[in-house]
Amino acid sequence: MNELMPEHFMFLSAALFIIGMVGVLTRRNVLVIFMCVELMLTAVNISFIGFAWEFSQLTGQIFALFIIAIAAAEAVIGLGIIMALTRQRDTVDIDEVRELRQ
Amino acid sequence: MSSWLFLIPLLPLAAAVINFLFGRWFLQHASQWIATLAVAASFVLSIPVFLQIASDEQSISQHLYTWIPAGDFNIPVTLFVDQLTATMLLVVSGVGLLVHIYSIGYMHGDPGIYRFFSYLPLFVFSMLMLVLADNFLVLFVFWEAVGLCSFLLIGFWYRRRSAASAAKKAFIVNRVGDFGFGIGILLIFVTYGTIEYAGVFGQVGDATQTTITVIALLLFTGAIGKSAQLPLFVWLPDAMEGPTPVSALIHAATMVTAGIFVIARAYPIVSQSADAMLVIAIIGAATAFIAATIAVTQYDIKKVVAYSTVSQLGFMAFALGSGAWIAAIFHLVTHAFFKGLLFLGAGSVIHGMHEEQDMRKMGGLKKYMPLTYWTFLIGAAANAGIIPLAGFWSKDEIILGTWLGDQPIIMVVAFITAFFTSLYMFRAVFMTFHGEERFDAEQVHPHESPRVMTIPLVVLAFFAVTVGFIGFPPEDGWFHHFLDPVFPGMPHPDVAWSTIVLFAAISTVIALSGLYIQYMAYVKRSISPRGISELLGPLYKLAANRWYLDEIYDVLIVRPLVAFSMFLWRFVDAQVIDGTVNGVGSLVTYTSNQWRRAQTGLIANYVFAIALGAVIIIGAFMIFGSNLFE
Amino acid sequence: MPLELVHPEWGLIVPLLIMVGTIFALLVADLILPRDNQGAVAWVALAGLVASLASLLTIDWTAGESTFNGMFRADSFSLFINIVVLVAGILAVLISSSYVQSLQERGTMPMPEYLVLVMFSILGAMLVGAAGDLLIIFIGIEMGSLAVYVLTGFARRRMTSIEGALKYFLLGAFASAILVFGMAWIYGSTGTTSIPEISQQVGAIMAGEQLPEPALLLALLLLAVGLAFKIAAVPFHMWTPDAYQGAPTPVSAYMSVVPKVAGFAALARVLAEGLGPLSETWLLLIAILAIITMFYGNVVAISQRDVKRMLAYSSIGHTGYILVGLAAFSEDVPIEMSIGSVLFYLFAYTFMNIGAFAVVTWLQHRGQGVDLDSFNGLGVRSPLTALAMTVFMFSLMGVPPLIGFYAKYYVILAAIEAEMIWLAVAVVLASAVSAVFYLRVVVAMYFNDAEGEWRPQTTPMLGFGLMIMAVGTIALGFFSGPVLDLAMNWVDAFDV
Amino acid sequence: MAAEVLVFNLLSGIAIVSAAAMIMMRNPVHSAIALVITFVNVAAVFIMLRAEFLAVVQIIVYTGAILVLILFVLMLVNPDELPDFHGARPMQQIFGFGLGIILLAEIAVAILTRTVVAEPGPWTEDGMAAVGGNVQAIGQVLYSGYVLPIQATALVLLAATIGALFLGRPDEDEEPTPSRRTVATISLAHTRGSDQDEIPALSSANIKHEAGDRDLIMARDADEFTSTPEDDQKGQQE
Repeated sequence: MNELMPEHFMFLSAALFIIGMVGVLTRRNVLVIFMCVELMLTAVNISFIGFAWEFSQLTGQIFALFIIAIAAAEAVIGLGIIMALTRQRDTVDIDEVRELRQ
Repeated sequence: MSSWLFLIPLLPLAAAVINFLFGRWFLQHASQWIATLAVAASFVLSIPVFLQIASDEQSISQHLYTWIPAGDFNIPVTLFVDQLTATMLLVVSGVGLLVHIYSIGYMHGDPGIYRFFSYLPLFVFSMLMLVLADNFLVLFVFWEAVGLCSFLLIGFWYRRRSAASAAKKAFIVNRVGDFGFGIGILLIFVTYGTIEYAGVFGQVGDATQTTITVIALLLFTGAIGKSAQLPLFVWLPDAMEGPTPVSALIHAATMVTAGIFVIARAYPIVSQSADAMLVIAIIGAATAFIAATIAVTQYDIKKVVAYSTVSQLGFMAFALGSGAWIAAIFHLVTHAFFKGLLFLGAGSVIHGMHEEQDMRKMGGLKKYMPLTYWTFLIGAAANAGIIPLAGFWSKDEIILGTWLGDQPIIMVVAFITAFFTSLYMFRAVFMTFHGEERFDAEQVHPHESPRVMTIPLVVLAFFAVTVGFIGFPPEDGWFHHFLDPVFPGMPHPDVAWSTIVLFAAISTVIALSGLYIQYMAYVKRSISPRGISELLGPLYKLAANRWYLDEIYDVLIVRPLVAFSMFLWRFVDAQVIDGTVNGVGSLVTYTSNQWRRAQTGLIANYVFAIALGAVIIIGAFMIFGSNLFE
Repeated sequence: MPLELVHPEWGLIVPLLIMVGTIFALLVADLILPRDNQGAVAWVALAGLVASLASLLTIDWTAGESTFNGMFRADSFSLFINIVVLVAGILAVLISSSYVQSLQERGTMPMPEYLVLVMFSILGAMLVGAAGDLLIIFIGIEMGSLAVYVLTGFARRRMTSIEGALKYFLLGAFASAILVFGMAWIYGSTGTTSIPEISQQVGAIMAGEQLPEPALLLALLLLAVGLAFKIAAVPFHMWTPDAYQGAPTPVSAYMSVVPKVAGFAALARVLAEGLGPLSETWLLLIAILAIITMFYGNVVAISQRDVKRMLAYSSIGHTGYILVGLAAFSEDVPIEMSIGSVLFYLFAYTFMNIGAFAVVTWLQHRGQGVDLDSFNGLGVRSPLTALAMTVFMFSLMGVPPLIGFYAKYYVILAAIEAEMIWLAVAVVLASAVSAVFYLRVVVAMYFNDAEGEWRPQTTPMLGFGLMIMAVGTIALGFFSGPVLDLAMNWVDAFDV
Repeated sequence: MAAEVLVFNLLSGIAIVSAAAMIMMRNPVHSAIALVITFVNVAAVFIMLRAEFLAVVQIIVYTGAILVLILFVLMLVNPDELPDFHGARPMQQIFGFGLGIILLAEIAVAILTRTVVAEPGPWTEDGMAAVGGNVQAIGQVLYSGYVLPIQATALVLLAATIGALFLGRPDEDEEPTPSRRTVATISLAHTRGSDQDEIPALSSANIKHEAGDRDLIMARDADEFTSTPEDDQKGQQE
């Protein structure tokens, strides 16, 4: 492969998305899980920007811009919830948060 | 004209909703004016409708909306007015209006007044929709709705245990009839593939004779419940636990006549089955006779009027069964006025006597409440069939109808019943208003009711006198020609004037003899009622105990039902149901408990479920649903 | 390329502008009103919602106009979604104001913030309903979700509330990532994010093809998974019971409706409109999800004693029923039957489900808990409330002539029309199962003796809201025709 | 050009490795640092893909704001007591990695069989240069075609701010008692309700005392009406 192909960034995106997903599946620290979700969103951004590059469009770039903005909002809410959690109970281990079940 | 037809039922509904929503906090007593004005507007709007029908002889209808639009089962809600409906519109909204006005006085100071004035227009709305319906399903819905309103109003004073149980009794007994009615409508749909009047009546002959008979009888089952015929009339006297205006409007003038209305409405079906008509005639006659005999023995003034209502409904029923269709509707109209009058008069007496209902504790009230006395006397005379009041014309015509319908036995029963009618009616009048004062004059100070209550009495009394003339001369009056298009193909036998006069004479003699006997008994005191009752012995006891109907029901129906339910509970529930539960039921419960375990409370597992679901779905669809392996 | 200034038709977004205005009014009210007396803000919110609802009348929805470069579409579909979410919002404010206020008195729940978040989530759902672009769907869903995450944890001193919020948030963020990954793949496959253009492109790709290529399929499925999470379809439902149980009860009522409406609106916009040419593929997926969802939800609800949790599972079951309407989407079925039945169901569901939760709230105000025993003897203690709950339960069960019956009826009709008899049968069977736990509540109210402490309280707004919902559940059953007509009109907007 | 591919592979290689490191690290602070490395590399990839503006945004927003925020919270949460998160659930890790590999395979299939249908837009290298570069191009498109999303996103950020302010605000009547942190609300939501007896009974005197002369609403279980920390403390003290 002599040129930069769309497959390149698609695989990068897929890899980062999967890594993020696996992180969400395996980690127990709520903050790390949160970081993994951010990683997944970044992977999505790579896809969008890559597709935009491939099509010579800007639509994908702008979509990615909005994803970053929304991710920031999500981060603020998420950290707020985590703060409230630690205020109630001194833990960030999601396995300890299981009063509601069955 | 037809464009604002919908306002007639809508206004009372709006009043009901407004009073229900805002009555408690904002309106209180103002609710009575909203309700009364709405019903008055309905009445005023009904007049031009009636006039148009009378002049054009064309039925009018207004399509409102499609209730159930999807599929083959397309049910429109359409208002439909023909001569029969127009008559009922006037009766319902007219008597309804008077009862509303009367209630303003009667319910004065009741803390639940906003409830009363939201139920009452709701009833008027339901009743109007019932008569305006153009298909059996809408009819059935509002048939149930009037039953519900009746339930709410009988139990209006729900803290009174007797009121609550009377309401329950009315509701349950009516369910029995409604069950048959519902099946009848289902059968109509199955047989004719439609439930719209026009569609059904146009193809009545397509069904077999047996089917027609069964449909007619099932429809009559509903009427038995709602119009208090034998053997289901036991609920109506108990229903007197409700406020008196309710008894006047619902349990005398309008709702109880719904059964009669439905049979008349289903004329094209019912008239095709001689068997069904015979059954209707027999049940009607039996009801009329039995209720009249019971009425003679009652002491509660409202109960007397209530049994009288049952008896008069019986008159209407056997008139229908004998083929005197127009006479039945005629009697329905006149009865609405004089029976409404009697109930309101009784209510006025009760009001003036401080909630006393026992006639043995009354007497001599004539001088305390003259207006009530005179109007009540007119109502009683009309009910007893004294010439020339309204009841005379309609009742005479019914009896004549049984003769013309070739039902001589029923005619004889009718004459006897008419005698009893006169007996109980004048007994009530004399016991209440004449003779010595049997109440404790120091405790009770009888007084005339306020004007807002007496004015409706006067208006009703006026109609009780005059309304009979719309059916004069008999068999050939204005009313007969008006209603004729509703009953196409009905025979019009020529009646000689001599026959008419003969029947009128017999009726008058019977009515006057009842009057004379009671006059001698309670005013002149030359006959001892006690002596007569002792003379009759067991017969009197039979009537006084209401023919032991409640007891018979207890033995025949209630106890077996209880036993049966015990059986169900002991055997079926414990053995069969539990057995099934141990089978299917516990399987579901077991599954439920197993599946529930999936909800571990661990976020990790939840994420895992999402990821696994996504992976499986994507994998399966990629293998089976994509062009990958094509 | 010169900069082109856009002159959008502001008239079309007046209902949304009113909502934004209400939000700012609430924030200002928060500043000027004293901390301990903020009951008036509920009226501000109600006024804003009613004004927004009224302003719907100013727009000609049948014209199907769009503005903001086709991103915002004022068609009948968005009208219907607007009506549903605004009505749900009004009901939510009615049932929650006294609840939030009584907690505010203890300094834990600020009323203005609560209402602002409710407004935001309604605004998000309205955006989704009117979306003409995947970007708007994404932003709208996120706006709604973020607000509801916070509302779930609004009782932040109670661990279960925070736990519910945390679970909802973490899973929701995860699902959002999947959803937006799906959007990226749609963009990658079609080169556009505008929904009508997606429809054209997919139509062009699928022309003459039997089955889609894996990339398009991946896009479709990722998107479906992301949205299935939002509407709580099994197996993406697992946040639902925990979040509903943990959230303050009025919030449970609210979040059982508005985010779900937004999710279904997005599903209809994306799947039926954008990916309509792929319907052969996704119909099967939706049908399978529908069956699993309705049975799982209704069966598991049987073994619940906590009424909020039971209602959560019941709402999962209802998601299944609604999906049946979506699964009936095909060329042979008139679109007003399939998607129309979905819309009608959402409307019906709004009344009966918020109503059921409202009764739980009503009980909590009177010192009762949220388990089944709290309903014991309610028929004696408060006959009207018991009657209302009975109406809601029977309606959720699908008993005629209540609105819930018609909702199921139209869904079943759509399934039969689509020749998916098995789906129709499944709906009937699942309803039969559901009768067990709905009736259990009714039995508890009328046949069990009252127990426990009973504190009389006056909650006029809640009572008023309850009455509206009970009357609506009954009356709309009788007037289901006009509502269905409205729901069916949406098809004018869709160029499928 | 091979050099371009080489640079891309290098950048993405570092990004993937550090991302993998992020989910493997024991210490969450190390994870966060690994994530920073990934994000910086991804930003570099963005530049290669003609998205200079987004590269800068990526650095500023993600690396600058969000991650610093996360680290900040991480520090707040008692960093000494961070529990050992690894090795507790081997099954989950196995299944997690398994699922990841399968999904990767599925996406790989999609990537490799993908056919392009989209029509090329005007924003090639030359097209962007014509308007002055990537930032200008984005500005033009954003402010002509994306007015509604901008406004809506502003509202989302406002909603998030309000929500976070509410969640993060200390309680008004809160006293910083050290013991409060360890108070755990009893789970009141078990399906069978079997743990009802464990709930500290709230006598009416207790309530009066707490609520002053105001009528207090109480719920028996699972709601904020009962289970504030104060209530629980009282229950335990008695």
